[in-house]
Amino acid sequence: MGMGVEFRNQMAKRAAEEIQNGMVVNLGIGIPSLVPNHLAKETMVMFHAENGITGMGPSPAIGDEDENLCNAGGFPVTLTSGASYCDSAISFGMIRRGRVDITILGSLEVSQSGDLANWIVPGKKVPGMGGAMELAQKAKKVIVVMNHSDKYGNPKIVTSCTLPLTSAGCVDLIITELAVFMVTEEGLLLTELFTPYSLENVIEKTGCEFKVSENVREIPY
Amino acid sequence: MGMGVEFRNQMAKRAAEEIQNGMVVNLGIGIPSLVPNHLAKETMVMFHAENGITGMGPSPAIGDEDENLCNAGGFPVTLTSGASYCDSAISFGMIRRGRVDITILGSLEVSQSGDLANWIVPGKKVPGMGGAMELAQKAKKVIVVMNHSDKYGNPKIVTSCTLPLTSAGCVDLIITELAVFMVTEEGLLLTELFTPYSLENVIEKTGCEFKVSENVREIPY
Amino acid sequence: MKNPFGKITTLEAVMEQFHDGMTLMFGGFGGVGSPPTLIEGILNKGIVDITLIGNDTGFPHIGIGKLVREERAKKVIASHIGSNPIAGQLMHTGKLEVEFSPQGILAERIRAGGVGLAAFFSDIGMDNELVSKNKPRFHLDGKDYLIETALTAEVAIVYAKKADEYGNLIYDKSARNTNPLVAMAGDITIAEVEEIVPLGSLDPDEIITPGVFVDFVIPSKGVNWKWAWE
Amino acid sequence: MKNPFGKITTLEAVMEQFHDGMTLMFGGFGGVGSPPTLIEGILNKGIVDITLIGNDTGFPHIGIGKLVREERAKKVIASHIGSNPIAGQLMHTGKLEVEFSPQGILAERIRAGGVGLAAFFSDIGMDNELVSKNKPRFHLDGKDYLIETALTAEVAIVYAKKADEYGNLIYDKSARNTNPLVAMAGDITIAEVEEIVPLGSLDPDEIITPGVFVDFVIPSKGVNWKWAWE
Repeated sequence: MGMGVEFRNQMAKRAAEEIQNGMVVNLGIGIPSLVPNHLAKETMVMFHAENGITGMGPSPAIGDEDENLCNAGGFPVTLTSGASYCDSAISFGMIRRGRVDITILGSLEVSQSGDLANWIVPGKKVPGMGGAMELAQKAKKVIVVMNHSDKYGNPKIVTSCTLPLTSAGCVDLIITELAVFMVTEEGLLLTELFTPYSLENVIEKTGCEFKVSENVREIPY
Repeated sequence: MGMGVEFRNQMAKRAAEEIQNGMVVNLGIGIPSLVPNHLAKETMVMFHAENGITGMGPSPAIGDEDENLCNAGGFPVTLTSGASYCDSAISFGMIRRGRVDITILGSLEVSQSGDLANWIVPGKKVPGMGGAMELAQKAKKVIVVMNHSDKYGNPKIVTSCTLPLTSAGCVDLIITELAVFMVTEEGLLLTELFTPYSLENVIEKTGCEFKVSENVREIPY
Repeated sequence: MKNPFGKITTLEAVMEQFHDGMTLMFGGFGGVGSPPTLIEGILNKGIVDITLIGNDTGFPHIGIGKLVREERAKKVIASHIGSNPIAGQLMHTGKLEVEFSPQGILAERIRAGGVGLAAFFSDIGMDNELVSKNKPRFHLDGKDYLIETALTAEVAIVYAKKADEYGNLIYDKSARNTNPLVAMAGDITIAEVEEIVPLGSLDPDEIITPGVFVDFVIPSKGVNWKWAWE
Repeated sequence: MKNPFGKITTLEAVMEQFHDGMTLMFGGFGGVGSPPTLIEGILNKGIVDITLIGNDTGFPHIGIGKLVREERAKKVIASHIGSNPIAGQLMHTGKLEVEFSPQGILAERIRAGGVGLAAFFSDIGMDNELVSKNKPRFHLDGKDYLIETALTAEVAIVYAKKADEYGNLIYDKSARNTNPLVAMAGDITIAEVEEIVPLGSLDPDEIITPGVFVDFVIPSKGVNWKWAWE
């Protein structure tokens, strides 16, 4: 999308704040894959991959790839200490049993009630849901990290999703390059602003109403 | 039951004839456990235990028992070459998927249509079915090895079982100390006699009608 | 030993997880692979009215049979109680409710609970009243099936050969049996292990139960019963 | 190498198991862990109208994607076809029927087939038309579930690191993925392996797929595709 690396890193850094010691975390492709770079070294996290890895580490150096050690996208990874392999059924068993603490993923749209639409563009792209539905429905916390607007400048945070849903009411937290929103019973609550963006900037680019926290945290770029 | 060792061995030997090279075989307790003694050395068989062993070998010598290597009854066993462990769910997966070729088990009663009643004596003994139902329903071939009569002299092969069924119509072959019966669409067919027992002896001690093969094989004690 | 995930603890510390009236799932098959130290701890704590879920009731002095013998269970869900005559006596005198499930179906019910599935179809014991009583049926592709429901428990206790600091488990021989299934089915899972090893000591390909499913690890004091065959 | 169970064979010999119109299940996830030699053999044999069952359709030149690219499949049951644009094109032009199943549910459907269960309850994708369409529902304990049916296939092909002479399998790292599930779900299961070792060479505790589920073992000629990341 041509989004600058500083935006991507800011969003990933904010998402990393949600991760506590000992958590099991599943990362989607794109910006979420930058999250590990922003974790404190002493934080012990087990990164989970749907194909059956618990304890993924960083990408290997070029030339050190192992064709039999890849993430769910088919790209080479490494392991951290304490990692294990399992079959895909057990890997999703972890998800459905509620043992995955956080999933951080991208999205095409998110609604004010936390509906997630990130898997299909009818008539254009029908790639299949992969593991997105299980993660969206069953991870303990669902964090969406995405651009505030699509490539045409249309808001991706909307009153009601226009695209088919991956899962309804599943999103807990939305992080964009402009702001951070919590999904609450009463709709979206803006809790943080990435300055120099202002509340007015966010209102202008958001496709739905939202409340604003009494204490908005400002995070400078 | 005070049945002599020669009878027990004769029945086990006959049951062993059913086992072909490469088969997966589950043995019940009692007489079935004698079957391996009667297999040709060159026959490669994988003995299956419900608790998760494929490839059980003979009992260990006294003093060589391993408390973590036991059969489904909790008694020590050994392994053969090529053995493997699995959890109990996969062990029963083998049974339900039809990968267990033969189960050889004892019974309280068998009916002329192959109904098996081997797990419960109402008001007296209700130990639970264990894995008997799965084995009876799903093993490719079910062989019952049992005394022809109970300890009161009553026939155990009957028109219709008086005890609660383990599984209906599941038995393929009945081996007693007197004779061998195939369960066919038309009822029981006596195919073999353990001489010196005669057909008259068998008729007298059997609680249902049965047909007699045109070529009864006589197996001497 | 380091403890970066805070999972390595003591028998004394995990005892707070056990309380009267709880559901307790246990690994093991005929006593083999049941956690002796945890069972002794539960026995000593004196808790009662337990609903026990596991393959069988062991022997009176072996495995979970000890809790049954001391009348700590109000109900047991198992495939077999034959090796523990006390269980049978308690059942007949109405002191113990017993729900029988065919062995492989029980294993699958525990696994289903462990992997977050609610129920599955079974054709085992369709015609048997004890198995089929009160179970809904479903007709699919010309055949009837029983609906067998998943089982979970407030606490699951398992016995393993080794755990690392994350609670990754490997089992010893046929003592594996129901343990990997039970380990997934506990809301809280406690593993009693023969040996605790540093993170990274276990081959990732050999780990049977990922530590994801394990909340606490305690060292075993070893088997404290004489086996039936001894 | 001895062959006491007659399971060790050649690519040429197992090719008789593949025929037009068959159901074929394959192990692998994004091409990783899919059996290259068997896929090449099937491609060369020229069979058509295959119903493919597996996690995804690989990439056009990687894994099962090769068969899809050559239009050998009439139907595919998968969770994802996004990495193989040809699959999407064939779907849109009506040349390929695609049944999508959520990834973990697909894995469970394959496992259910593999362990002889007919169906299970799922609450994944209840409100999604693509997932829930035409599936029966069942109300249990106050909640609705979809009935997800088991999957089996005439032939299942898997990729493993080592097999012994009985067909016991161990896998390599994340190339395990769906392979142990697929190995159970074939009416006939063929394992392509990097190495065949004598009976007794594998530690019984480390075997992932017991040879009970494996009918034939053939040696792999090695991966014959360039990875997407290369």
